[in-house]
Formats: sequence, C-alpha cells, structure tokens
Amino acid sequence: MNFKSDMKTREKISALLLSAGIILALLPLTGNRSFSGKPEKVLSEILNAETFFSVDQVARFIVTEDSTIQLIDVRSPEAYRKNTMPRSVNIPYNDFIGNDPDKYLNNRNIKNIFISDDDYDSSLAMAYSKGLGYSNCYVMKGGLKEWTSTVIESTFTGERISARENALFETRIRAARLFNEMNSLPDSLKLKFMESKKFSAKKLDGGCE
Amino acid sequence: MGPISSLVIMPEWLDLLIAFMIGTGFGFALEQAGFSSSRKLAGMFYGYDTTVIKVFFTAAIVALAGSQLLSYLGLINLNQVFVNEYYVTSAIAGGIIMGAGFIMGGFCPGTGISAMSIGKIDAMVYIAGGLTGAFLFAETYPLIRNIAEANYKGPVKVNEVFGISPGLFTLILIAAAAVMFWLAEAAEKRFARPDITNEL
Amino acid sequence: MKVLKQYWIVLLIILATITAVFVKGFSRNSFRYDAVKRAEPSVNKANIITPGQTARLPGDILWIDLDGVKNFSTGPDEKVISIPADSILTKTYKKLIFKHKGSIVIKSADKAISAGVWMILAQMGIKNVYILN
Amino acid sequence: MPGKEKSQVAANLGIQRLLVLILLIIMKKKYMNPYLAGTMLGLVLLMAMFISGRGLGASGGIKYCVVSVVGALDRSHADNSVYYSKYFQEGKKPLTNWLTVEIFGVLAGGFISGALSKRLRFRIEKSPSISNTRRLIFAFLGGVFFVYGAQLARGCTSGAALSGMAVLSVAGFVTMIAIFGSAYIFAWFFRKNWI
Repeated sequence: MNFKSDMKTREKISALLLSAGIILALLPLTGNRSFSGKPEKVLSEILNAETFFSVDQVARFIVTEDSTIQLIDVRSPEAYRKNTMPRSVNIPYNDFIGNDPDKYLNNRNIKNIFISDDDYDSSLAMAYSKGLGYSNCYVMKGGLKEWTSTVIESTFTGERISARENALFETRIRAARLFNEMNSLPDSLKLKFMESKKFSAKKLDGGCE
Repeated sequence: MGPISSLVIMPEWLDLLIAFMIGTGFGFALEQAGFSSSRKLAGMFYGYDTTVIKVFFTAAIVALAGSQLLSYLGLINLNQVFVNEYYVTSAIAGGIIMGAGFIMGGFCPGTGISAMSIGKIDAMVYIAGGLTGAFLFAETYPLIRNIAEANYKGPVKVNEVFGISPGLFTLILIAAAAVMFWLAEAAEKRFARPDITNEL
Repeated sequence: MKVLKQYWIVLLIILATITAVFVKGFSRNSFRYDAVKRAEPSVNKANIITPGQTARLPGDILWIDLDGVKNFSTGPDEKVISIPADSILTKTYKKLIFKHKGSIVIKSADKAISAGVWMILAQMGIKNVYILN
Repeated sequence: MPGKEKSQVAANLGIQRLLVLILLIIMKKKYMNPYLAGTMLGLVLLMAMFISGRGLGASGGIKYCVVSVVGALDRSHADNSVYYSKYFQEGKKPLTNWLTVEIFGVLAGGFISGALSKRLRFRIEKSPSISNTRRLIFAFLGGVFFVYGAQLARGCTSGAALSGMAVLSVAGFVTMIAIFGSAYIFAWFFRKNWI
C-alpha cells in the first residue's frame, strides 16, 4: 500500500472535481434542454414553404388514411372536443411546452402536423420542435378557420368543372363527411376516443429491470 | 444530441456489441481497481482498506459532473437518460438485504463477476448463490409483490427534492466526497492491517 | 512552478472545460437558454400585444416589419425598420437587434412568420420581444 | 528504399515502446490507483449514458440468465408466472438483452485486466482464521442475499447505487445509503470472516 502516492492523487482528484463542481454550480443548469443547431439554419427551416401543408393536402391525408401522418391539435381540450379533426390527437400548447416533447415526436418516420385555430400556436409549436431537433414537424396553414371555410363549407362557384377540380372537391367533400361524422358522435363516445388517443410517456430502457 | 440511441435506430447487433464493449470497460475498471478481491472490498467495513469508497464515489462523480457538463454544451439530452424509479419501501428493504449479502459474500454482483473471471473460486460460488437468489426472487415474487410495488414515487431526482439546481447539488456532493476521501485515508492509517493488505 | 508541474493535468482539464463553457456561454450565434423557460411568454400569450398596449412596453420600441412594407401606424419618432423574415439573422440586423435596449415589436400579416421569428429571437435570449396583433 | 524501411522500423519500435509503456503503467503496482480506477469507471459509465442512454448493471444480467434458463426448461411455467411472463412477451429473448450481453463483457474485461496484471489464478480468498468450507458457504449465502435484495430494489450497487447517483436519482442515493449502512451494521457479526 503506497499511502503517499494515493494521497497525492487524492489531492489532485479533489482539486479537479471541486473546480469542476464550482463551474457546474455557476452554470444555469436546469436539466431542461435548449435549442440546438445554428439559429440561421433553424430559422430558414421554420420559414421554409415545405413546412406548411395546405388544408387540401391535409384533407387528402385524412381521406387516404395516410399512416405516416400524425395530426397534433394544440388547442385547449374544450375547443378540441367541440371540433375534432379526424385522426388527430390533442396536446394543448401549454402541455406541449411544459413536457419533454420527445414522447410525442420520437417517431422519425411520421410527419407531425400541428393544428390550431389560426397559424399562431401551431407555428410556435412547430418552431419549438424544430429548434429542439425534430425536423419532422409541419403546420396546417390557416388552421381550423381555413379548414372550416375551405373544406367544410366548400361550394363550387364557377361555370365548368375540370377533372382536376373535380378530384379536389371529391376529396374535400369526403373529408368534410369524415369530419362531420366525427363531430356528430355523442360526447361520451368522443371522450372515450380522446382517452384512447392520449399519449403515455415512452418508457426509457435502463436500470436492472 | 445524445444519447446516440435516441437519435438513430441501431440494429440489434450493434446495440449488443456496444453493450459488450461497455461491459468490457466496466469489468476492466473493476478488476484494475482491485474489486476482484473480496478482502479488499470487505476492508472498507473494517477500515483497513477503503478502496471501495474511493472508487465508487470518484466514478459516480465523474459520470455525474461529466453528464451535466455535456448537457450544458448541448451534447446530451438528460431527459433521455434513464433515471431509476423510486419505490421507497423496496429501495430501503432491498438495500438492507444487499448490505447483509455484501458483508457475508464479500462481493456485489458486478465485482463478483469480474473476480470470477480471474479464477476466484469463492466468486464463482458467490455468483452461483446469486443465480439462486434471482431464482428465489422470481418464485417468491407473487408473495412479496405488495412490498416490491409499495410507495411508488416515480423517477425523482435529488436536486428536485431539495429544490436546488443540479450543478449546485453536484458541488455539494463533490465537497462531501472530498471530505470522505480524506477521512478514508485517515482511517486506513488508523486501522491499518499490514498483515492483510500485504497479502492482497 | 512546482505546483504547475504537479498539477499540469488537472489544470489542463479545468482550462479545457472553462474554454468550452465560455465558448458556449458567450457565443451570440448559438442557442444556450432553457427552451421551456424562454417559450413561457407564448404559453400565457404575454407575447402578443394589440396596438393600444404598445405604450406600456418598457423602454424604446424597435419596430420590425417582417413583410417588408412600412405600414405601422405609429408616432413619427419611433424607429421602424423593415426586414424580410428570412434575413433577420444576417449580421447587420442581428447586431441591431442585440444592441437595442428596450422592447422589440415584430409584425407580419402572416401569423406563422411572426410566430416563427418570435420563437427564434426568444430562444436566442432576447427578452421583451412582442408580436403586434 | 532503405530510408523508408528505416523509418518504418523506427515507427514500429516507437509503437512497441508505447505499448510497453502502457503495459508498465498498468502493471506497475498491484492494483491501479483507486482514484484513477474510479475515474476510468466513471468514464465508462458516462459512455454508457452517452451512447445508450442508460447506466451500468450487473444483477439484471444475472436475473436474465436465470429467466432464460427457466424459460428453456419449463416454458409453460414461465408463461404462467406473473414474474417470468413479462420477459417473454412480444417474442423477447432474455439472452440477447443489453444487460445480459453486458455482463459477458464484464467477464471478458475482468479476464483481460487479470491477464495483463498477472492475476489469473484459481484460488479461494479468505481470512486465514476460517476454513475453505466456511468461506464458500458464506459466499453462496452472500450471493443469494445480495441478488435477492437487488431484485427487490431494482438494481444492485452498480445498477441502482452507482448509475442512480450519476443521474441524481433519489432511488440511487437511498439504495446506496441502505446498502452501506446495513453492511456496516452487519460487519460486526461477520468480523471473524474477514479480520
């Protein structure tokens, strides 16, 4: 047993760890994350036109039952219960910011489309997610207001209908039917549906379990 | 940012290869520290050899401070690192049973495995006992299930309990450890047993 | 000198750590704040103001029009600048924004643009940024 | 090209010298300096956190070995038991679990270290005042107790205490205090075994 060399190492390691501890104590650590990446790059990703889907695109996703899409409604639960987009989940904006979004966004193969009344909360949620590194996040442009005026109350006003327009209207009408079916459900059934769509935190692997 | 496993979906073989490599590092460090010797480990409880406390606390603090620093630099997301779940009753009861096992056997599972690998027969018997213990637990699980699942508090962090920043708690822990290291070396001198330590 | 010789490795590690922390902490060109905390004003909608409320904002107001048109209806002595949203982080404008003491009010006809820019500025550590409704 | 060969020989010699130096550092003392070894262990733990987002573990691997043996011997018993069945759900294989593979790594790492430091030898380590049988009986009992307790506390000294402390988990600190506290108390009863 070499006491002397042990003691020297102890002094060194104590000095090292204590200084590291002082640095850490001075840092504003909260255990939460900050944004990552270069600000310019994140900004250009947020403003990119490809980040925004039109209501017609979303209507098509709903009608074709596209399984690579997840609609995230960031409005309040009350508003969500009143008007529920088919195949959407409800994460109110304040819950979304308060929790680690990883449990909602961790599937990289799925496009997450945020929806709010207008573009405000949905864009904030999208910008927040992109800043934290989840590039698979999008916004439904115009929000539910645009959805209601374009898809639900869609009427054709014109002389002749082209094949292309016909397909568009077909999609709109089918999406509107799905939306109305969804929202004419009795409240109890709807609540049940909402419960089934609730996210549960993803369990992390670890420990000795 | 890290942990890497949350960024990319790793194929199973790579995940297991990493597990093997990390295990190798773990076993190497344990053996080099002298944890393959049961009398060295037990020495901690009689004061003649305090390697356990030195290695254990240095390791915990290095990993703790390192992970905090990496998280500040944006290299690791600590929300994605597993935090042990706190079941009050079972943590205390299990800890007490483990303490008894520690002083009887002279190893803990990790050190037992690394001692086994260099041919310590007592360690092999210890691990055989460990396998029996795991089997007994599995068979008696229905009986003690209530104890095992009592008082669940979730993955709580210490700094949240005290309401201070993780960095400050780390500093307090480091200061406590530095004092402990100093005391440990004083104890080694006071309770020195050259007859034992020279054999190890 | 003797201390330096004995402790060189300790000093080296500490120095490297401090350098890394400083580079991260003082770089204007990176995010380093707690994302949840900086996003807080948007949770209780404290970051949206109506034209009538602007008088209550602290300090001078820097008006930024993200659409590139000067159509703010404000007093004559306020600074109104027009910056397209995608060039708000170019060197000159970034300097202007960081140097400004007081409040910053951004405005765009497109709510998606003002929301995105607000989130970026807030996360970069600029306080008192508001969106004009 | 004699010049090139010469430099190659010199480079080879340099590498050899470096390897010998590393070996000498490892084998210089009987055991590594505890603080250095602790730092090494801490860095391994940090690597595990950084790469896989989890801590180290040992008792978990032992449990998975038992579970897979029971599953191989009596599958219907495993499927009917509350405890075993969760390890066979969704086609999971306990033997290719992270923790199981990790403890085989521990075996390999310990062996490499023992070989480098010339500690490979079959022997029973004990206090001279007790018999081999007594040592082995207590070792066996110790194993039974320790792993039983580790299953209850969901982790052993490495899985719960060490890894738990590194992530500031309350469970880690409580388990650590319970283990060392109880070991200090029981130490008095078993002092004959060690000193």
